[in-house]
Amino acid sequence: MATLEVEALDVHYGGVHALRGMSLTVGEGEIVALLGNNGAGKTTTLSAVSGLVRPTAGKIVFDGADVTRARPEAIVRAGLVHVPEGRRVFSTLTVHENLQIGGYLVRDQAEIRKRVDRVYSLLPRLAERRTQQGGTLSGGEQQMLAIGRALVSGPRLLLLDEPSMGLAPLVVASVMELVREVNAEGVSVLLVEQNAKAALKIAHRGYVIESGACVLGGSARDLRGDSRVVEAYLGGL
Amino acid sequence: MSQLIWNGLFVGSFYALVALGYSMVYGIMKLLNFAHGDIYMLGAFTGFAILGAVGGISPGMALPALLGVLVVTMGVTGLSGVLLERVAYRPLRNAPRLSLLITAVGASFTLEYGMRAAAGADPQVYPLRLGGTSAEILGARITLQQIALIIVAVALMVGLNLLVTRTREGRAMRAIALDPRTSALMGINVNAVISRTFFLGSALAGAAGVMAGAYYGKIDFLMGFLIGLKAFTSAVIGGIGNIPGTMLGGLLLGLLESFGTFWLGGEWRDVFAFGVLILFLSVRPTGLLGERVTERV
Amino acid sequence: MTAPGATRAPALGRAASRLLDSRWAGLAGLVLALLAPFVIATPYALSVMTSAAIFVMLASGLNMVVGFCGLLDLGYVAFFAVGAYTSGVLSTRLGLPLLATVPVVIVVTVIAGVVIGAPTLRLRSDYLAIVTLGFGEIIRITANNLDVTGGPSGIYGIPSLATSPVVFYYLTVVIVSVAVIGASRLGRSRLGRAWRFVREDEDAAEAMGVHTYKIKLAAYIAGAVWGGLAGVLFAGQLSAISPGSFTFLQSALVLMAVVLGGMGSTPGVVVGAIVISLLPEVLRDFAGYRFFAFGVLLIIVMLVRPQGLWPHRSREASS
Amino acid sequence: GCGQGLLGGDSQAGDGKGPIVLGMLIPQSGSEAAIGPYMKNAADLAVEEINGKGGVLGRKLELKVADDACDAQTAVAGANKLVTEGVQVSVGGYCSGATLPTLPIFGKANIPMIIPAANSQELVDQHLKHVFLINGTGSQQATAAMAWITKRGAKSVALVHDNTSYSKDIAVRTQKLLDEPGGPEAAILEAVTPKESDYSANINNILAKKPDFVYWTGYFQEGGLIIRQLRQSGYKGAIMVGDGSVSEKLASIAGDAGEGVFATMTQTPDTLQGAEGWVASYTKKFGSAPGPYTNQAYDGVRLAAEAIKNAGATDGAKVIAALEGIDGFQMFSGPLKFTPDHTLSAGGFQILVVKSGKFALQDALK
Amino acid sequence: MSLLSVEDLRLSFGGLLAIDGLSFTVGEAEIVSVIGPNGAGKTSAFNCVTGFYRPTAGRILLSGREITGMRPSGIAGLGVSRTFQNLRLFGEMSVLDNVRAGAHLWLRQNFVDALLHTPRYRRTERECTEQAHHWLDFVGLRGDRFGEARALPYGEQRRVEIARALARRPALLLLDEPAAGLNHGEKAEMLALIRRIRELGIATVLIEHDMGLVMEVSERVVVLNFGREIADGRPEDVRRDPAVIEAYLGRDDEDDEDDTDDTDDTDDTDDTDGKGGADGKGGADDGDGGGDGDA
Ligand SMILES: Nc1ncnc2c1ncn2[C@@H]1O[C@H](COP(=O)(O)OP(=O)(O)OP(=O)(O)O)[C@@H](O)[C@H]1O
Ligand SMILES: Nc1ncnc2c1ncn2[C@@H]1O[C@H](COP(=O)(O)OP(=O)(O)OP(=O)(O)O)[C@@H](O)[C@H]1O
Ligand SMILES: CC(C)C[C@H](N)C(=O)O
Ligand SMILES: [Mg+2]
Ligand SMILES: [Mg+2]
Repeated sequence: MATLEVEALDVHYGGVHALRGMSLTVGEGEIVALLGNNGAGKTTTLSAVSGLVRPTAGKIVFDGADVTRARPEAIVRAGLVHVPEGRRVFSTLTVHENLQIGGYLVRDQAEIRKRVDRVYSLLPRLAERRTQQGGTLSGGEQQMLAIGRALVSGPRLLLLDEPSMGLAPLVVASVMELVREVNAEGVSVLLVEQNAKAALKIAHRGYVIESGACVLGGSARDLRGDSRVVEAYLGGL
Repeated sequence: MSQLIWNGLFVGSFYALVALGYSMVYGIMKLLNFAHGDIYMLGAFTGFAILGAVGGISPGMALPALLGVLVVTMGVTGLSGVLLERVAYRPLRNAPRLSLLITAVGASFTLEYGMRAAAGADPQVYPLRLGGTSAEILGARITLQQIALIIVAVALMVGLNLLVTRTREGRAMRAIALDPRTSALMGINVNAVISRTFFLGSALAGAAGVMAGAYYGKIDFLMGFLIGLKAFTSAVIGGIGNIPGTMLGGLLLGLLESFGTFWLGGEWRDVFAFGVLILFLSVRPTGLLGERVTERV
Repeated sequence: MTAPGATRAPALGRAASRLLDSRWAGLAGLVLALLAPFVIATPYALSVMTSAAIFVMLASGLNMVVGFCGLLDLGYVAFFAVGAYTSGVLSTRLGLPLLATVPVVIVVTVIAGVVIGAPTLRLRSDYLAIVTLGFGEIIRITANNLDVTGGPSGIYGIPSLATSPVVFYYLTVVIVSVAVIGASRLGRSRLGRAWRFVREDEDAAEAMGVHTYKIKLAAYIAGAVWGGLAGVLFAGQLSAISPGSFTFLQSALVLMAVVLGGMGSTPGVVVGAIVISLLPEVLRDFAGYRFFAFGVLLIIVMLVRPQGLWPHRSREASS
Repeated sequence: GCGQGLLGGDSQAGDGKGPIVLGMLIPQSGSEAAIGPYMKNAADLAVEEINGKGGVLGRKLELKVADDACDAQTAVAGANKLVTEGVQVSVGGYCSGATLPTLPIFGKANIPMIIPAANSQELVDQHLKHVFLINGTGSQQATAAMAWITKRGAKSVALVHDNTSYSKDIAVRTQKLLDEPGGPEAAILEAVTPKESDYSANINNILAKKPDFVYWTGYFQEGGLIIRQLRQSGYKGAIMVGDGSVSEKLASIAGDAGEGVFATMTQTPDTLQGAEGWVASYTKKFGSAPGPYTNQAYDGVRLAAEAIKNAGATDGAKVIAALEGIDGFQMFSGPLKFTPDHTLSAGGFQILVVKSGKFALQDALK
Repeated sequence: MSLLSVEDLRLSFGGLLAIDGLSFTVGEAEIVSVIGPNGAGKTSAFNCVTGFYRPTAGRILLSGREITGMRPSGIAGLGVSRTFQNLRLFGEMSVLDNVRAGAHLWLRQNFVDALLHTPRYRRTERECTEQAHHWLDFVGLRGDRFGEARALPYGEQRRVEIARALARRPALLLLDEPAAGLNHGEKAEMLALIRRIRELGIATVLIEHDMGLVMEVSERVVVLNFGREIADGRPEDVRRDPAVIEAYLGRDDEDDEDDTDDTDDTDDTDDTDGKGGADGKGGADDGDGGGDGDA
């Protein structure tokens, strides 16, 4: 059964019609990549799924429950966690507090501590910066913090919006590895990436969206071989 | 000298108590809640009404009775604060932040003149007085009531500070202050947290209102205006959104007023207080304990 | 290069927005203001309309500071007071006609702008708010305590600019119109753009070579001069001024006019000022309930139009 | 409406046979809002009584009230509104600061002003033909205060005011009298900020000078608090308040501390023999006892009616002349005759004292 | 004499040494890349050069003139322009106004001109607008120029920021991760753009994590690690430097293959499926926003 089903979603920003009949599914335990040009509607799709923007039409089903009109916090409670575009760390909270906020819905203090420690071991740079204010971190460090924060909340489905943006090549590799590990533990992932190559390497399936709708979908292997994808997103061979 | 300090601290602890609510609300929503002082007024009148309804209270029972009234009043003003936020502020959450200034001033007028319609323009006299036998301590005349009031105030403040800095609720408040959208992505129910913040802040203001009514004895429908202004000032001196800072800010303002009156006379008091405040802020632009925000570029 | 959005806008909408273009709306407003006395010219109406016009001038001055430059000023009335008192003192003590005091008022308000602005403009908005509030109070209390300013009872017997209220009204309308147009022109110029850059993002503005400190000071000075000149008109209208007219509430009302109309929008601010100054008069018959009604209306208006009555449009005309 | 524009005819309302309109500018909102209802009620009472006896010159009286919020700008609008509504005599004015800018407005419209309460010297100093004050002036009150201070044998007097023009005026004038050689000394002139609750800092200043007499010249709200806090701080000497503080509320705010507090005040219904009836009828009609300036407002309306009757017309100049000619008209403050300055020839100030929560006559200062 | 020279720069935050004795130079019309792991101090170095951070020690010279400790606008006045790692556009202003900001320093116009609308005012305003259009054309902006900048998609906003920096007519341009968040085709356009900027005779310093772009466009590469310079040289040399591989690039040869793509097509029109960008009403963003005002 699919963890996430998005059906014929429409989103408007005032007069801008950003999504036009967007549909996709994320299966249980899958990593699904979402590719597309700037302005294609990737961020909007994630925002609609996590309840940040209200769709004007369409349906979003998470774990069999309709969450189309649910509030963001209810969606998080259901286990769907969104790492937003542009990192959005809490600037005057320390790194540690940022991570604790990630565990806001977890009542068990010991459990939060355990998860935070795990993030520190996965992303050791954050451990070094434990008491620094989030806003003073370097761009890449902030990106790590944003991902780490989401992991603390213990998601069942993780939405990642361009997690590799601003990361050094070495770190991109390790973040992708991290995503794979998390996925191996049973977390489904919907991954928006401009670094299509890196994304398709770890994804099971992928979609290409243009002008607010999917124009292509298939297994990662198929997409890697598709000439259109290659030309626009992977670089001509 | 010690009298000056004591007077300043006592007045200052009232400012601080009202300022705490101001600061919390400001901290979380960046809202200059002009109606906050009027919630204080509402508290004073609520206490007045309850005492009036209960009728004669023997002097021996004054303090326990007052504590009871305090609790009920805090509930009433807390809920009023929540209602205020619901009606006048929440719908404007996404509007430019100064838009809230209009509804806040509107709410302030509504509360003030609503109370005028309900209770009249004449000042009212509290049915229950904390009269004063004073003792001389370290050269200052201090009444037992003053000490009791200060203890209540400090206890409320300390509790609040623990709440904000140590608990997840407090973290959520600070997160919302920084970025409500992302806070929602953390599973924080932004509306509920804001409501609770309003409840707490308004309850504190209500408590201060009852305490002022019982101690000073006179209440009127405009009594919240000036103290609202001073609360705002205290909150800023302390470093907005910072609870211990706000406490210190209130006390400092009280002391400034006390010493300003002494050195320059009553008519120049506020010039002195504001003058020092301006000088101080030009040296420390984020207040006493305000966080130095290093914006990254 | 063409802008697809502009070409696709329906013709009707475009015509409407042309019509609402500040120039035409402004002209219409001016004509309305000039014709009003032909409809009603009772002393009451004239005095209320004159006050409203002066209030418009105040609001357009504050709009430069708050709306354009994003500096929250809660003590704007300080400049109003400085202007009114300067002209009041000079005209009563030295027997100068009111008009002759204007150059001095300009000089004094510029100085006041610098004095108040210089030490405070480094502060972030909330702190700036309290400092300006403090300055407003300091000015009022000082006027209340000094002898030259007539202490708490203030100055009376200030000569008017005109013998008849009608003439004074027309004079005010003309001066205020010039001031509003001036503020709006400043707002669209290099300086005005710099104000908006500062409002939007100080760091980015600095990176573009905008000396943010000087630019903010310029906004302050401009606001001070507008406020001061409004003060001269105020002194002329009332003939008596006292510290009671320059309280914090007055500052708050001017700020409300700016926000209610729509920050940074010239027509908005004019409308906002007119609403804020006329509404209490309209509600006069409610007597004791007057401010109750005022408060309720303020809330309702804002809930209906959260961006202000006539908000600023950031879309440029593509010409 | 039509005909009110620049091109319209010069319609002077009220010239005909309709009611004679009196205008009253009083604070109904703002910091002094508490006063408005007292003065309005009193005026209504007077109008009703006069109309009950057939009105004036065969015409009924009508009262128009406008709010001045104790604020100059609101007052100017209000005054203009009254002028526009065809008011023939103004019987309002409580706050001097708000009344001051309205003088030229009524003046230009040729409307006589009988000012029942506002009494700052600036109102007098302009020597305006149309302005009449029926409250005692600041200097008269200061003289009365001085007389009582001397009579009490006080040595060192603290003068406390709220930095408004009225209050400061009395305090400063009293200080001048005290500064004359011999007799009691002015220990301190202390200003407080109105509308606050805690005056301990000011009281600290006062007590440091060890006065044996404190004179508060502001209003009753602060007065009550100051008295209470003075006593709480251990002050044992005499306390006196000015006319702005004469209200039973003062005593109830001050509580026990209020007993024995003196006041300088023009005669009030409570201290006048035979006025009980008036107090009773006021209380019956409005459900509460008269308060500050209730009787002055009442007398203001009666005086206006008297002047119009004497003038035989409502024309401004004639009414002014009639007012100047008034001699011996009975008011609460005594028989009336204006000085050339258009003030009361004698302030009529007496010394009252608080006895079981009420103001009673202590000394008529005759 | 080099255009920019940084001498023994140090910067610390409390105990943390963000920059630890950094020296490098940039010559006229040169393209220099600064690379290094996250948190190496690249952005901090930019902030020092542009006056946003005050260095703890060291000197910064622009054409031989010391600029250490000057305020940012002063340094901008000497011909230095920059973009920001986290976009810093004037979000609620039109795209054109954003670019006009770059013209602030050379626009000769005073408040009298503005009040009276003198001929000089009209002339300078027209010139300013023309320039703004010119630079938007130059960076190849496709989206709506008359609407709010924040309604543009991310990649377009990047272009606007560059156009704004260019409108300043700088001698030295600092770009902080201009290709972040761009997909492959868009990166190719960015590459072409940087080359065209160099043709204008503007020296460019580039912070970038995309090695393909860096290797392709740079004349020289400076590598930082922990605030210290660990390499400085020609791209081909730097990429083979073991220290650089160790600290930054890693040994993943698969990535290499990806990064060596030869995107020599300098024309910027190969990506025609790119959107026309946000059109329609500019300011109609009432869905979110909220958190304005920092502090
Ligand atoms: N707040 C907004 N107001 C108006 N239009 C918006 C807003 N946010 C997004 N849009 C528009 O909606 C469309 C889709 O934007 P979205 O951010 O979802 O794209 P994206 O695929 O995430 O692009 P990128 O790769 O640049 O992040 C774009 O045309 C964009 O301009
Ligand atoms: N204001 C500050 N306060 C404290 N530490 C800071 C501050 N600014 C930067 N730092 C620290 O200095 C180090 C260098 O940061 P900088 O932003 O220069 O890194 P960077 O090289 O640009 O990294 P990235 O590639 O991730 O953007 C980081 O570890 C960062 O946490
Ligand atoms: C006691 C009051 C009648 C004095 C009055 N408020 C005045 O300002 O003159
Ligand atoms: Mg996106
Ligand atoms: Mg960086």
